[in-house]
Amino acid sequence: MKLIVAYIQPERLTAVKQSLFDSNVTKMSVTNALGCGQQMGYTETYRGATVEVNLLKKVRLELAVTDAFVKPAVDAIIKGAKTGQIGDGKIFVLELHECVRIRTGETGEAGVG
Amino acid sequence: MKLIVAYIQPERLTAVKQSLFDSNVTKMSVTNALGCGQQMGYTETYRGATVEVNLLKKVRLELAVTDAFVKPAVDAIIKGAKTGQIGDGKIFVLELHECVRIRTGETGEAGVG
Amino acid sequence: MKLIVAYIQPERLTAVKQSLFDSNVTKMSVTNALGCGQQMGYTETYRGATVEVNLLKKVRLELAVTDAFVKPAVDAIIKGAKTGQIGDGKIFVLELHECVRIRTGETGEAGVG
Amino acid sequence: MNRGKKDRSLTTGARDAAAPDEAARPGRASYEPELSGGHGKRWFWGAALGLLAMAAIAPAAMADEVSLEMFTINNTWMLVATFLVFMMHLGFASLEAGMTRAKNTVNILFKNVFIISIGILTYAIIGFSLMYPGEFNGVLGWAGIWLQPGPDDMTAAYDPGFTYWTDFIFQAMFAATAATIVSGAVAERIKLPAFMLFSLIYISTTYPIVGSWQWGGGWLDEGGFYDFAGSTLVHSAGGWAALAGVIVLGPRIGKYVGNTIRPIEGHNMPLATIGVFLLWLGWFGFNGGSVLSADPEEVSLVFVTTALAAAAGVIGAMFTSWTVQQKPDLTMTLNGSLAGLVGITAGADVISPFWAMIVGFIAGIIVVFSVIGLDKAKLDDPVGAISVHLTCGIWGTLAVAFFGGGDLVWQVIGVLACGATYFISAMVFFLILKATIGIRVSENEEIRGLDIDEHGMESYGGFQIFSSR
Amino acid sequence: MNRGKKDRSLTTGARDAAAPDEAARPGRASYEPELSGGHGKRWFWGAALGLLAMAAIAPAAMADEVSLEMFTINNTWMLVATFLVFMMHLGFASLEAGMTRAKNTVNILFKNVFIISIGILTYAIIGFSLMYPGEFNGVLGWAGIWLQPGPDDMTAAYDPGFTYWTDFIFQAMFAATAATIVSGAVAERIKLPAFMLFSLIYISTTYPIVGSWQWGGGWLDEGGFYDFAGSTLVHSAGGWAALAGVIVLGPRIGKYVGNTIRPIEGHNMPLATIGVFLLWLGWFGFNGGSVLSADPEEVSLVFVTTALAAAAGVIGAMFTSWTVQQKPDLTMTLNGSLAGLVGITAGADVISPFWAMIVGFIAGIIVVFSVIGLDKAKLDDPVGAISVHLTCGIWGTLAVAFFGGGDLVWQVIGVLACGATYFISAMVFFLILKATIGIRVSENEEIRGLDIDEHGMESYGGFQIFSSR
Amino acid sequence: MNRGKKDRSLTTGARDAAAPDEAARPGRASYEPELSGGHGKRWFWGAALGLLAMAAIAPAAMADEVSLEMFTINNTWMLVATFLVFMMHLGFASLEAGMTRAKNTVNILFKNVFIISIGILTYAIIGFSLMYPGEFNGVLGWAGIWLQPGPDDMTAAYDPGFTYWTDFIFQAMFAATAATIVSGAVAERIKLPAFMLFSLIYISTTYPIVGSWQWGGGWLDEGGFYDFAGSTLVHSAGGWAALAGVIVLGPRIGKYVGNTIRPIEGHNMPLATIGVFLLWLGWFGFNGGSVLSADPEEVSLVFVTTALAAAAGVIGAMFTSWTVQQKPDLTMTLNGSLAGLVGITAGADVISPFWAMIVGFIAGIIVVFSVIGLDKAKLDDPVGAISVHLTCGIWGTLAVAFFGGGDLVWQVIGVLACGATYFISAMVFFLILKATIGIRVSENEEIRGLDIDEHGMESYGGFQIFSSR
Ligand SMILES: Nc1ncnc2c1ncn2[C@@H]1O[C@H](COP(=O)(O)OP(=O)(O)O)[C@@H](O)[C@H]1O
Ligand SMILES: Nc1ncnc2c1ncn2[C@@H]1O[C@H](COP(=O)(O)OP(=O)(O)O)[C@@H](O)[C@H]1O
Ligand SMILES: Nc1ncnc2c1ncn2[C@@H]1O[C@H](COP(=O)(O)OP(=O)(O)O)[C@@H](O)[C@H]1O
Repeated sequence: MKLIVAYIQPERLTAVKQSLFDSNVTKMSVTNALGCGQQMGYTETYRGATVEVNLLKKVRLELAVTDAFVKPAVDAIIKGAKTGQIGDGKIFVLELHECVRIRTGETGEAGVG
Repeated sequence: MKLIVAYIQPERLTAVKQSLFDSNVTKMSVTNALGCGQQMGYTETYRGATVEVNLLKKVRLELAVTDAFVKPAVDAIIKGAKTGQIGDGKIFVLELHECVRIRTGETGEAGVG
Repeated sequence: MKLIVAYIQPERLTAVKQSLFDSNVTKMSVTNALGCGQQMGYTETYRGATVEVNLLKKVRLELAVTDAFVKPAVDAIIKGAKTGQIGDGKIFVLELHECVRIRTGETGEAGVG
Repeated sequence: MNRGKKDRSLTTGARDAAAPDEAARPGRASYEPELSGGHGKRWFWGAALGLLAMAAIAPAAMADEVSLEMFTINNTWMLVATFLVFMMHLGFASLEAGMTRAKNTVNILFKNVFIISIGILTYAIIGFSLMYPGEFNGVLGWAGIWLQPGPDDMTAAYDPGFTYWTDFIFQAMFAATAATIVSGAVAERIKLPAFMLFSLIYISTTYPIVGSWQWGGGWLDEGGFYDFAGSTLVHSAGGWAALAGVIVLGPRIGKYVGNTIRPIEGHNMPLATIGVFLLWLGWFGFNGGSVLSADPEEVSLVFVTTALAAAAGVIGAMFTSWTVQQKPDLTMTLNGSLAGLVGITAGADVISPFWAMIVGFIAGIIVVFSVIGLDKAKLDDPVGAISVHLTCGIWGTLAVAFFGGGDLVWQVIGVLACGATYFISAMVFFLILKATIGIRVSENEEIRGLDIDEHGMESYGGFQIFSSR
Repeated sequence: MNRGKKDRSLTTGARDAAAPDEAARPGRASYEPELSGGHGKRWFWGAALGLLAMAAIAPAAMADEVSLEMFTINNTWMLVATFLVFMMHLGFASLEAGMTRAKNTVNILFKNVFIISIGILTYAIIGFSLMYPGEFNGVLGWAGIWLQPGPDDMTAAYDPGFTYWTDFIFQAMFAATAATIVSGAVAERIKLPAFMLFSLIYISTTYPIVGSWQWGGGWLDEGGFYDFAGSTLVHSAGGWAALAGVIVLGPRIGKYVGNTIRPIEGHNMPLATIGVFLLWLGWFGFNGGSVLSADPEEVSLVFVTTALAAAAGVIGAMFTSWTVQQKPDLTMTLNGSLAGLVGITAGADVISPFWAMIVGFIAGIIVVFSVIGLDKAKLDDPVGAISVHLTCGIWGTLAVAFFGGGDLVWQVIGVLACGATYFISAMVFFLILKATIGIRVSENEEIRGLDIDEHGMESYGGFQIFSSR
Repeated sequence: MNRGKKDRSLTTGARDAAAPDEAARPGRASYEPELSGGHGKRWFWGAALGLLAMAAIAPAAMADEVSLEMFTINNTWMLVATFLVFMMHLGFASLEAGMTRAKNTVNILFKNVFIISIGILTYAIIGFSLMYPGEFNGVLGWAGIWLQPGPDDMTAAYDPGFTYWTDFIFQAMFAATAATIVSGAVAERIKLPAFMLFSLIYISTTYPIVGSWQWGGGWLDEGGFYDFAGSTLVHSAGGWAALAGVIVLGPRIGKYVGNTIRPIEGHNMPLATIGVFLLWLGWFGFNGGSVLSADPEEVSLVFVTTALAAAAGVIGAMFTSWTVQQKPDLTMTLNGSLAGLVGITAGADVISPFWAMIVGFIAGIIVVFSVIGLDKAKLDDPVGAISVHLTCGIWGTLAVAFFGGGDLVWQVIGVLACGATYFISAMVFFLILKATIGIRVSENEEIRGLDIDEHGMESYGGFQIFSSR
């Protein structure tokens, strides 16, 4: 099993969700994040002083998937998130040691799905 | 060492915290998340148009524990979070490579506690 | 590759970011978190009743780095975050299995940077 | 026709001549209790300071027939007071929304928008006729459905202080207040339709009928009860119903766990503060308009007593909460200003500024203990409506006897008679609703918030709201 | 000099004698249509209830020359009305900000602060002179640049109801309203400079010129059109321009995807509710001040009709949205109160309270269908400005004929003539701006929010705002 | 008794006859400077436009003894002005809360609720007596503890414009304003008890004593200083104390790092905007009420000058910030409207509308540079209170000499004498408090926010607020 963590542009979330659904990945968790990457930030001014903002709003996705689903899931995220512009985001894949469904106590691959 | 990530219903947080404390797991981090799982969403209507909401409010817990504490911690989370209804949540266990306490620089199991 | 997760005091974020930049780690993601650790909480009172608050505001950093950068990154975080007081925070290092840049599809170490 | 608001039977000689609403109101038994004791008390402060002062002051007497100019200014002031009382509804909406959780905000706002609207409409249809039936048996009267101005009702012949239309709209703004008070106390758990039906019934029957006993010239008024602007008639009307509602509904999930009280914090303190300031503002119209004319002395006195009581209420509640809770609680302090305002409402025109300050200060102390006491009794009132409007409403009504020359016996009779009627009728309505359509939302709905289930929307779309309660 | 606002050509006999603005306004052709049919309809409810009532009521007649006291009270009321209308601008700011997304809030607030300011300034420079040019050809007149009070213009010789300064400032508050209405409809996508230029031009030319046709005593007024406080002259002025803006701009990104409507939820319902309450408050001045004196009967009648229409609008919209959407939508209900208010604005002084309630109720129903209908037509109006101010503005103008004795033909002529002028001129201005400086922000800017790109700041610094749209 | 507010020694011939407060005020040396130069300047615009106009306008003269009707309308207007000024306190609360961080919001709201309350109470106890002592040596007088109305003080014999009670309550609302201004400048770092003590002392001693020099008929008034509604007496009173507080406290942690300014953004722009609109609203009462009667010409002129100055201030600040900062800054624009309002306050009744616009426009420009300049000097004023109330208060006071016929020498004397007294006394109070109970919260508390440590609660319970500063 793997845990996929992806940072994407907020406005691509709907598209990513759709393309994950199309790939039969229907379970995921989403968090609000701020990202600092290759994408340049912008400058705010407030009452005459300027402030550099380089933490931009991103969405963080977390998906636990069985190994078979890693490739489809990554591809689906790319499909939904890619615009070709800097700031499109990153995907990280981690080894997932165990997974438990709280309601039933099922573990392992049964817990993921 | 392991890193436990758990998604639970927000209103169960107090109970989960309590049962973790009872199991001597007193360190944790909590984040706000939105989850999309087996649980059905709901429909909002706004000014005559409807919108399907399937990202539901969840709480994300992150706990770094020594291997000995994995089982007690997982059990405690289940104890606090389980209601038997869909949406109760999931627990993910990841391998934790290293842990550092910033204040003292302690690493490994000493850092976790 | 490793995924570094760090919890720090919110007001240290600017300093941590600066010291990471100084160490040539310029990519990171930041999330809002609540932490429960060694640091004591505080008591709120509301309309005559008291409530113990032990989830304190923290900032969660997530950095994917190549193995060579783990040490510099951890040191930089410590440099920026350490005040010597309880609550300074923790750093967790996880094994990172894969990394993909969405825009280009680059993977592995190329994707991280 | 001789309906019209608020026969004032408790005025000092000083203002008798000037008060046009008194002199010119036809068909009113002119009952003037000898206020010897009261007088002494009332001017005590002045005497203490070596002043005999005001008792001797009398502005140029107004004739029964006021000039068109005077009628116009009186009427204009009454309309200003009307829009000030209208603003109180935004005050209530803001305060209630601010002191509850974000997940129930749409519901609360909706209820407040609904109440002011249905309040005005039902008052036009039946309320005004029930409350000001003209000559009646003193207990229950009826002037007919919908508004019915008579031939002279737009002139000073109706009342030297206002036209028939003004009379109605000013009173209509009051009527809705009673139900709004309930709204805060039962918030976060009552079913929307149940609340809507309750308000509809309560403000179109109980409120105007009890109101007629005093302001309509009924038996309480005849007896000697005094309630200038409604500590009992308006505020306790809401407070008693709130109490009934809270008892029938039970507390919010998670408020009382075993024997500990787990505070459920309001989500928006600026909103709550805006609410309180607007209520205070509105009270200048609520009390100031209850003079029923623009009489310079009386209206300005009412402004002073109102402001001093509110200010002293803030200070009283602040010190009390600082002492009891260790820290000065903003919400208690906000309640303190409302407590002072409710406290002075019954006697704003007959209590001197100095004693008004004392009345407000005591109200500020009372309200803090009342909030804590109700919590101890596991009566869950998210916004403190019962403490502010009922507890301090009673205090204010009695204070007229202590500091304003009222008759203590009649003040107690008034409190009890009105209170019993309000409470019992509210209880009956709530219990009937509980037995029929149900009054409490499901546990799931309560946890998720009423906004989503009752209205299908969120109050702060896009904001991250983190709540584990 | 005989400029001055709003010649009223539609008054009942009852009020003729009392209305000082009528009698004392010099240089006005005194056109009094025989309102036989209208009269019948207007008092129908009264008759139905067995009352002949008010038509016979007449307060003591005011002479051409009012007393200094009466002049002072009239003027004071007009200034009170002025600050109430001023408050409407905060109402609009709050409502618009609340019903759009957090990322565009600074922009919306900025626009509203700008509009009230530029509105007052341009009205001083040219607007007042264009709108109230005195004797003119009935289509286009001009009294000269900047304010020009004449020798007697601070006394009742100017107008028994107000001084020249009062006249100007009351009217100036109205003028800015028209542009503010547009602001909400074009929100979240229009370029700031384009919007600023548009408002500047529109409120300094189109608005006052069309206004002069009626309130300046021009051809519409001469003909027999009736628009008491501006359902057409103010509200539809904003509504038509909003429609033009929405057409030229197109919908916000993500609102219409294929054939589905994806609601873009407002970010702050308490703010929207505050806005609506403040607008309702302001309307007491908007309509009440349009009486142009403190005449007790007329102002109090206007308060009653205004409040009943608003209340009924809430109930109408509530039921409609509950039926159509299954759940009672707060924003629709809020729009309902505004719909009722816009609906009664044209006839607040000539429609009886009962029919005012009906007019408001119907407006509340209409507004819900209008919002849904515009969405179906892919006309994206984030706050419902077009539905409230244009749709209900038309309804209100026609309602004067149905329930207030107005001449249907002239009401239709007024709606069409003004509407065509407003719409075409707004369209032309928007198209010119589009062709020159551009009116729509870039896609990137729209997604990130106008606050950052146009103003370099955020509205809720420090808050986590999560939005994937 | 001849206390009473604001002897006006600077009026044009035009209004002399009409201003009842002038003519009927007993025991006042009637000092009427020859305003030849001023006159010329004041009417310059008029002349430029070919108008001789207003100087010749005179409403029907009011006798010393006004009619009861006139007294009633005057008094009613003063009470309306009173509640408008009351609203300014909500305005300040909202503005200050909106322009600071969420973690200090409860503290700010609390301070504002406290200030209005303690302001009214101390003004009743000693302030009114210090400020309007009647006949006195011109520097320090005292009319006795608590309110002491004399036998005729509720009639026109006291003042043709208002009763004693009205006089007090209107003035009391002003008094609290001065301390509220300080509140914003010292926000986010001052200890609650220190601030509370400071306000208490400052508004019960310094403010009324300096006030007596001018409005109490003291030496400044005798000399020839002119400050209509308090650019110096109220606004700079707050501004100087704010400056002293900011100097003694030092900047917030993280605001100035080395030589760079790190802006600390306000957390709620809608709240800040609500605040500014409410302040603007309140100013109609602040300036309009300072006429001290409902005199149609003067009050309406004041409405016009006030509105034009505020509007021009917005435009001035907008252009300036757009030029200097590249982008139009909402908070600067909001400050601009306040700047215009403070700027016109000293001369709202003697500066013509055209020049009022110019005064406001310049104030709007000044305020932006003042904010930036103070930041450069590392004087950390989170809300811009010093720039708005002190810088523009001075500008406004001087503007009376430039555009309103005031005597420049005396205007400068007034600014300096009052300024020195305000600043030195505030400095002394702050330094004593610093040396005794301490005035600055601990670093930990400042970082975590004052809400938790001083009040034990949060302003937005449940909201995710992300802040790394
Ligand atoms: N090494 C990293 N560690 C953690 N987060 C990262 C890393 N690289 C990128 N991110 C996240 O991904 C987001 C997009 O990164 P960016 O560099 O703009 O992507 P790209 O270079 O592919 O266009 C960033 O804002 C950040 O949140
Ligand atoms: N595979 C997964 N990857 C990431 N998060 C998940 C996954 N499965 C579940 N979750 C999280 O857990 C929450 C509860 O999931 P749900 O399917 O309703 O649980 P259950 O099926 O055990 O009742 C989801 O809302 C989501 O946040
Ligand atoms: N074992 C852990 N698992 C998850 N998060 C932790 C753990 N230990 C600490 N944290 C996070 O780090 C923050 C700081 O912890 P704290 O115990 O106060 O640090 P220290 O003991 O080094 O002073 C906590 O608030 C929490 O968010």
